Amino acid sequence: MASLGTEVAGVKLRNPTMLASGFLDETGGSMLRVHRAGAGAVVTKSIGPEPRAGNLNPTLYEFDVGLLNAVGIPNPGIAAYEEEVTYALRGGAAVIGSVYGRNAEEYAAVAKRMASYGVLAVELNLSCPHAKGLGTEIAQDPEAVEEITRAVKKVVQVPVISKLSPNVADIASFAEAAVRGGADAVTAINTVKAIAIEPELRMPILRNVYGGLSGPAIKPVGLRCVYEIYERVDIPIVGVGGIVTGRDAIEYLMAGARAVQIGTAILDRGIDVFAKVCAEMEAWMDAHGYAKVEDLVGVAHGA
Amino acid sequence: MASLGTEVAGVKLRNPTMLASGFLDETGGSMLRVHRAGAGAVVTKSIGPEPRAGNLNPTLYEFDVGLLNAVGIPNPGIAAYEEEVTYALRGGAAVIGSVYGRNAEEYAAVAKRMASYGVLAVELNLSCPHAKGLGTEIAQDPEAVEEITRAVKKVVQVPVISKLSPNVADIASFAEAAVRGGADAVTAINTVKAIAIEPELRMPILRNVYGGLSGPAIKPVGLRCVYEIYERVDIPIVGVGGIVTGRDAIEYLMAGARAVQIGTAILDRGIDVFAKVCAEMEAWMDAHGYAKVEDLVGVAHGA
Amino acid sequence: MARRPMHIVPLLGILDETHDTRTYRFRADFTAKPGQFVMVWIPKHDELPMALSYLGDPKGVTIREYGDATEAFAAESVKGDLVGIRGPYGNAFVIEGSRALAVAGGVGIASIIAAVEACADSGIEVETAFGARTEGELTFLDRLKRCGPVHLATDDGSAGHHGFVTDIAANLLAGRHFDMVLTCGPEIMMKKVVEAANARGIPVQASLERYMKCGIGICDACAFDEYLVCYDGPIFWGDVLAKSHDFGRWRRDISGRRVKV
Amino acid sequence: MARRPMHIVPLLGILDETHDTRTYRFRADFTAKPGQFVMVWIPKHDELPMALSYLGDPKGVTIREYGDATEAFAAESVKGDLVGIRGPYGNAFVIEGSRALAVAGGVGIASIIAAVEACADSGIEVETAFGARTEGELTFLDRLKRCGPVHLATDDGSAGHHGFVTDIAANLLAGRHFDMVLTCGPEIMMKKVVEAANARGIPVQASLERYMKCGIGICDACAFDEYLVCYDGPIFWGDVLAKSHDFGRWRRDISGRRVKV
Ligand SMILES: Cc1cc2nc3c(=O)[nH]c(=O)nc-3n(C[C@H](O)[C@H](O)[C@H](O)COP(=O)(O)OP(=O)(O)OC[C@H]3O[C@@H](n4cnc5c(N)ncnc54)[C@H](O)[C@@H]3O)c2cc1C
Ligand SMILES: Cc1cc2nc3c(=O)[nH]c(=O)nc-3n(C[C@H](O)[C@H](O)[C@H](O)COP(=O)(O)OP(=O)(O)OC[C@H]3O[C@@H](n4cnc5c(N)ncnc54)[C@H](O)[C@@H]3O)c2cc1C
Ligand SMILES: Cc1cc2nc3c(=O)[nH]c(=O)nc-3n(C[C@H](O)[C@H](O)[C@H](O)COP(=O)(O)O)c2cc1C
Ligand SMILES: Cc1cc2nc3c(=O)[nH]c(=O)nc-3n(C[C@H](O)[C@H](O)[C@H](O)COP(=O)(O)O)c2cc1C
Ligand code: FES
Ligand code: FES
Repeated sequence: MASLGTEVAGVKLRNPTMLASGFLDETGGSMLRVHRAGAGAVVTKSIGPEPRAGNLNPTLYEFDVGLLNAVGIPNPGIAAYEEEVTYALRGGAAVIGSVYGRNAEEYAAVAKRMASYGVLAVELNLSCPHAKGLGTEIAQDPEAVEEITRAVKKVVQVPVISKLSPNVADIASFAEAAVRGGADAVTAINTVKAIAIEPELRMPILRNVYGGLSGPAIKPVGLRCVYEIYERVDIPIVGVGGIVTGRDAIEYLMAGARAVQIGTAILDRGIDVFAKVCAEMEAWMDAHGYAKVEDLVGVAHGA
Repeated sequence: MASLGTEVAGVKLRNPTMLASGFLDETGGSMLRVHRAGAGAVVTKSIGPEPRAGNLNPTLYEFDVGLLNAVGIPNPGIAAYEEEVTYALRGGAAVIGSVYGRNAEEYAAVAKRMASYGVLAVELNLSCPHAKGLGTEIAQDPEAVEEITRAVKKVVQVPVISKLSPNVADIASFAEAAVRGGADAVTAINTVKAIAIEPELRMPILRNVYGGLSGPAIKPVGLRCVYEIYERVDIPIVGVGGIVTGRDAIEYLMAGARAVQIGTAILDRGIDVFAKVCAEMEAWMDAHGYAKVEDLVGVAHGA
Repeated sequence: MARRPMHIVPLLGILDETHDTRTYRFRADFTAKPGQFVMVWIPKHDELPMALSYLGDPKGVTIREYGDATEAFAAESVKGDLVGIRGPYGNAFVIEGSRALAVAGGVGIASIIAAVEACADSGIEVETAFGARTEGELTFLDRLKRCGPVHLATDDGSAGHHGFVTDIAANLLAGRHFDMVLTCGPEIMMKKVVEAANARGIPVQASLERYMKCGIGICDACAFDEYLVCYDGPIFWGDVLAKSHDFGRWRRDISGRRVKV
Repeated sequence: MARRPMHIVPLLGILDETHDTRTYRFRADFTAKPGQFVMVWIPKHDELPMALSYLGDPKGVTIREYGDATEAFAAESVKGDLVGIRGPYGNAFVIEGSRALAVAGGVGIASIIAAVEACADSGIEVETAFGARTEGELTFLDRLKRCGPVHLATDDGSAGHHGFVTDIAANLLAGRHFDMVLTCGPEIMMKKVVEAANARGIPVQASLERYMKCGIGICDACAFDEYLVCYDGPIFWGDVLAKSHDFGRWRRDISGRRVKV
């Protein structure tokens, strides 16, 4: 039987599937539920210094090929969020805390507080394409990525994972910036900037006009980003974008990821998508003679 | 009955659907066939100064959500291509000549010769993400876009359309660069950089590893690019990316395009996708009280 | 992906139910069960979860002017206007037993009316206890009366019992044997109804309301204990609610903060 | 999108047919008709169009060492190796009439063998004229003979008629009445066969080869007149070929330039 255990920057995971930030992770109860459904770790909703309402509805639209969203990072703020993290941790969940801010100081302050709640690692959401005045600029400036990562590294002991945007010309150069800033790992990718238009109503569907595309449509893009980053940096990569099946997860590992995150697939496969993906990975690894996750990481680069 | 006639930078089109560059346009015979199948115009394969073999197979992979390709711009070179253009023009096709080069001089030389064959306009492929040493760098440098557009404008009389890549942080700034260079219109988008991995074989499927994603997966991205560009420049926009139905085309028009291009949808709907899309547009416009294409252009920006 | 399409539909008719509540009818090609809801996109304003008050053809939602979006909708919308409808989402009232009591408060009637009709259609004897602030807010009375006895309560005594609908419900439960209770209305009201039914060992189903963004179980906006109201609910059974930490006590505001119900 | 999946399959067996031609068997879950082709991905080398020489289970392709990819494949591949197969693509030989003549040259037999068997299976009397450079290159003789008379030709006279298969074909067509001709082989050969059949007014189908990239009718690599060999072909009727500008004259090289066949 293949073993699914993996490790990302020193964080040991029972399996390589994590809940992606922004899905069922605004509350401790839901995070615990996802943990029980089999996720190797749960990444929290991205939390900022203050409570944030996010955008007005419509904030979501389902395409055949994926999901468009512009929820706008609603979150209760880092202070109120303590009880959610604590609830999930007490229940036994492996929690990674996702944070954002307007600048390096805010990132550092929120990350520090998040770390103090006992999370295993912090993930820096450097990449939200739809929250005005937040991620967009940061995601598109390698120096900001470096500076923020460095500022956070200074104030937390747990590993720091920089999450990158695909809405740039060369994502690997952002991974390099994260490495310079001291990141212990990178996560790729966040959503791809997109819109939907309703012809009958002659208007964009999202209240925010612009949103981020996730789900199957972006899998080939996410895979490409992980593959590119793996060629350029040596720190571990967490792959995310359109993973629905165990086979998708294995493709990400072969492209260079040591763990994966799953979000949109919850829609199609339910909350136990984590257990399902793990079972599929295990079966595939057994059938193809892979004993452990590490044996898959980056092997597509061999050819 | 709604009228489908439209005009892009002075080029009159019987309908707003064009064949996208790279599909059934390496030979005059095929271009004529697409013309007969109803396309308002056919854009040629991107033609360079010399013959080019392109990449070795596999150069194509079909996903559920779209098509991945890295054909690598095979083309017979501008000299040999004369007979193809001539054949299509003699048959009555409205031909737009797509060209590429290694630098501004090459673009200008090829475009000049292409124009001399009698094409209605030239489209500059500034954006191929998979041909090594070609589009990638050009597509990601606004100054190169400006310079190339300017160099071509100097030597041709027909309208010049700059085709842009979505693999950048801010596509509208590239449209602005094209405007500075004197472009008469812009086309958006080319394919989105992506890969596919075959787990059984532990390797990327494309021989070139990296390819470009087209088809339904990229429609929300292409729509977004057209919408963004429309907010920032005043020249006409040709929309392309994942258009399969008349409704898709109408969404692009509402986002700001004056015409659209169709490529990958040929796979699902056959070569007469052009006539089908036109019929669907007409029916929709009739049902919703739009008399002409112009009445749709950009209306999603009203809200 | 399993796509649940957005239906863009014209409003076929708008009916004033009370001074601040209207029913909007539309046609959309899906079938829904009593208690299920849809997300209603009011273009330029908001997208809100609404119970289906009419399940047949045409379908309908009954909306109370409550805040910015619903007020604007009431003020601006006319017959023929387009709205976006996606759904149906969530679970449904389980229609079973032989004698059911429906307890509704205010616009909660919109969620429960289809269930009352479904009871009557399945041969279940059904009585309704319905409370509102004042007589003018009691709506759907014809539809209710066609299904079985209706007991009214108003805060101001302008119709029926002068007082809370929970008083009537308690009396009815004490007076005769019901084997199913359905309820929808203000959460405090539902809490009392659930406690009363639980105390007598009668199965009870309550339809909850929470702020929603996605409606499809991914965004966590509607979290309730370890449940999601949009996905596991909106209807929860009495035994679950009895053990609930949040029911009648806590909801989440738009930023996800825990606040008093 | 209508997805035609890529099948990754192990080679079940590799059989030497001649000194430079091998048959590779594999299982893949699709059904194909005589004359259809698949795109065979030879990992690390190339992806090439190949006729299905076995349509049943297991399927098979018969590949001649021709250039870099096919030579490397022959040299390196062993039983159990994985290849990628997508298809089947293109049209098929129309199996009809009562007396058919199949004319094959070299590895063209790989495309026609299944058609000959299909004729025999449908009760059509079928004869085959088959030519190659030398005796050792004549393959599938058992399968052919099981279907009907087989007439051989070799360039060096090592077996059958010493000379071209087109000579035999001409004789056969002159000697008795056929109502269908099928052909696959070098284009110059096919041109003669098509002309001979056209001259006698016998319907004739020829399977063409062109350089292919996509195999699915979008890239224009396989353009032929205003047709696409991968999409409209690979099999074309004699009347189309008679009017063709390209047949027997022009093909496209890998960059799309028109070059002599
Ligand atoms: C499953 C379900 C069914 C519902 N059915 C009906 C119905 O049939 N008829 C009816 O009138 N109302 C119904 N509601 C309530 C309705 O969705 C809105 O909450 C209410 O109409 C708010 O209107 P507003 O946006 O104008 O108010 P706002 O100005 O936005 O806010 C007023 C208050 O309403 C609440 N609210 C706002 N938006 C939402 C939201 N998306 N979800 C939940 N609460 C929100 C907030 O707590 C806010 O404080 C239902 C809610 C749910 C969850
Ligand atoms: C519909 C169809 C069915 C075919 N069936 C068979 C078959 O059953 N058995 C068989 O041995 N061969 C078949 N071929 C030919 C085969 O696809 C290759 O052309 C040939 O094997 C080239 O091998 P190579 O890559 O080793 O040669 P290369 O070194 O690549 O080139 C040698 C020559 O082969 C031609 N060629 C190369 N690649 C292709 C390609 N993708 N498509 C067409 N021509 C190409 C070129 O003209 C080139 O000059 C078929 C071709 C087609 C179009
Ligand atoms: C509704 C929604 C909310 C999201 N919120 C966040 C967030 O707060 N922080 C973040 O880093 N990513 C967020 N994301 C991006 C996801 O974490 C993930 O990168 C993306 O959805 C791609 O993965 P998927 O295809 O598996 O969904 C969100 C995505 C969606 C669809
Ligand atoms: C096989 C293939 C070849 C292409 N070749 C070119 C090309 O030569 N020049 C170019 O500008 N775009 C090329 N493109 C991009 C298309 O013109 C178009 O921008 C893209 O496919 C998106 O449109 P679609 O989704 O309708 O296919 C190619 C695309 C494909 C799939
Ligand atoms: S509204 Fe998003 S999870 Fe319920
Ligand atoms: S091989 Fe691409 S069109 Fe035929």
